[in-house]
Amino acid sequence: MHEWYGGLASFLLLNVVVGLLRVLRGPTPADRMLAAQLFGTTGVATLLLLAPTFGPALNDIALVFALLAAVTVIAFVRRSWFPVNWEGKGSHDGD
Amino acid sequence: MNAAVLYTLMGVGLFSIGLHGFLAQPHLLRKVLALNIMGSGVFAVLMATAWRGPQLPPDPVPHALVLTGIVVAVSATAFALALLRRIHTATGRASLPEDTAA
Amino acid sequence: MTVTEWCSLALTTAGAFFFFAGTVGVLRFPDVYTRLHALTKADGLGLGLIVLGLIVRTQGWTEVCQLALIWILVMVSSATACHLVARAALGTGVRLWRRPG
Amino acid sequence: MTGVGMFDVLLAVVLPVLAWWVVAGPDLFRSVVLFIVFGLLLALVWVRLRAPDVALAEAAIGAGLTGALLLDTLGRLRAEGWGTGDDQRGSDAGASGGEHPSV
Repeated sequence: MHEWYGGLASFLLLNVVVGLLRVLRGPTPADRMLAAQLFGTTGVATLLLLAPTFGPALNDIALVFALLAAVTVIAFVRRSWFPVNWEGKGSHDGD
Repeated sequence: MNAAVLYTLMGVGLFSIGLHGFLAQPHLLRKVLALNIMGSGVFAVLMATAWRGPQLPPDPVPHALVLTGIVVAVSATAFALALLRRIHTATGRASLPEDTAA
Repeated sequence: MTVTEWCSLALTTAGAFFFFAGTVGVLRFPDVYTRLHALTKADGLGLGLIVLGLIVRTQGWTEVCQLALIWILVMVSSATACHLVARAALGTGVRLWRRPG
Repeated sequence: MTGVGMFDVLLAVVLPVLAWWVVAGPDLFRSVVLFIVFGLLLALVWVRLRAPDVALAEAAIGAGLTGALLLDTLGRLRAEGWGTGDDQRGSDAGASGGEHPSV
């Protein structure tokens, strides 16, 4: 039973490793950030699946992971991404 | 090969990569990233020494050291980033004069 | 193995499958907006199924509440983050993908 | 989980590769995002070494707070200009150091 959960956790980790390709390729910063957010959620799932083996403390770490993803994405959108014209096209009226 | 050996090797690798980046990259933000990676390598080695097999609980002293180290690393990073901003507003570039002369 | 264990196995495996589908979607879809769509499926459904699969095998109510709380928090933060990213992408002029031809 | 499993090998191989991309990649924004992912996976290493307290600290401040600080600094640098104003493609072209395109 615990072995099966561990196997699923390894599978999710493999998903993260393959998903790194999207961070590497881009093309816009939003794509990279998006992939990072997916990794955050996958990390939450991995921790929850490891919790039966390593103890219930992992649930708390999963909670922190969930918060982390939100904080990072909001820091990205509010502080780090400016209205640059991507792909040379005219921008919308953005607020 | 047990987990301690594996993660010690990984920590040594991380430290080497971070050291290389710290010395070779001129951009200061990248130097900060490389410094953090060096620190992570040291933490990994420390945590691997604390590992005493799957049956025994690990040694708590290196855990306390690493916990302190993480906090110190974050503070040092914040300070370094503040200095980086100051350098950038003062000189208009984000690298040190020694590196830009080359 | 008991019935609850089989249920837990099936639900967690289905959740892992949705994470796989989300990763494939993020890798293969053509622009930011479609990738957001794939991402939210993995967030909501994949994590929901895994949480459900782990709730089935818990003993106490506190753990059930904790797991449900994690899921709700991830749902809320993922919805917020996706909305912010999509709006910022639209505002900075990332074009919508159209089927070529 | 006794001995060394696939989980360990995957982590121990991916983390140095990730570190190399952070240190030597062409795009600064990409390096920062990869660093956040690096912190995330490092927290999984601490979990696997049975140190949930350290993993908690790493996830909260090692990856989360540092990532937010780095993104903020990156945005500030870009707002002030990279030096030559060669920033038409956002982080892709101008991110490697403004006046120093050889980075």
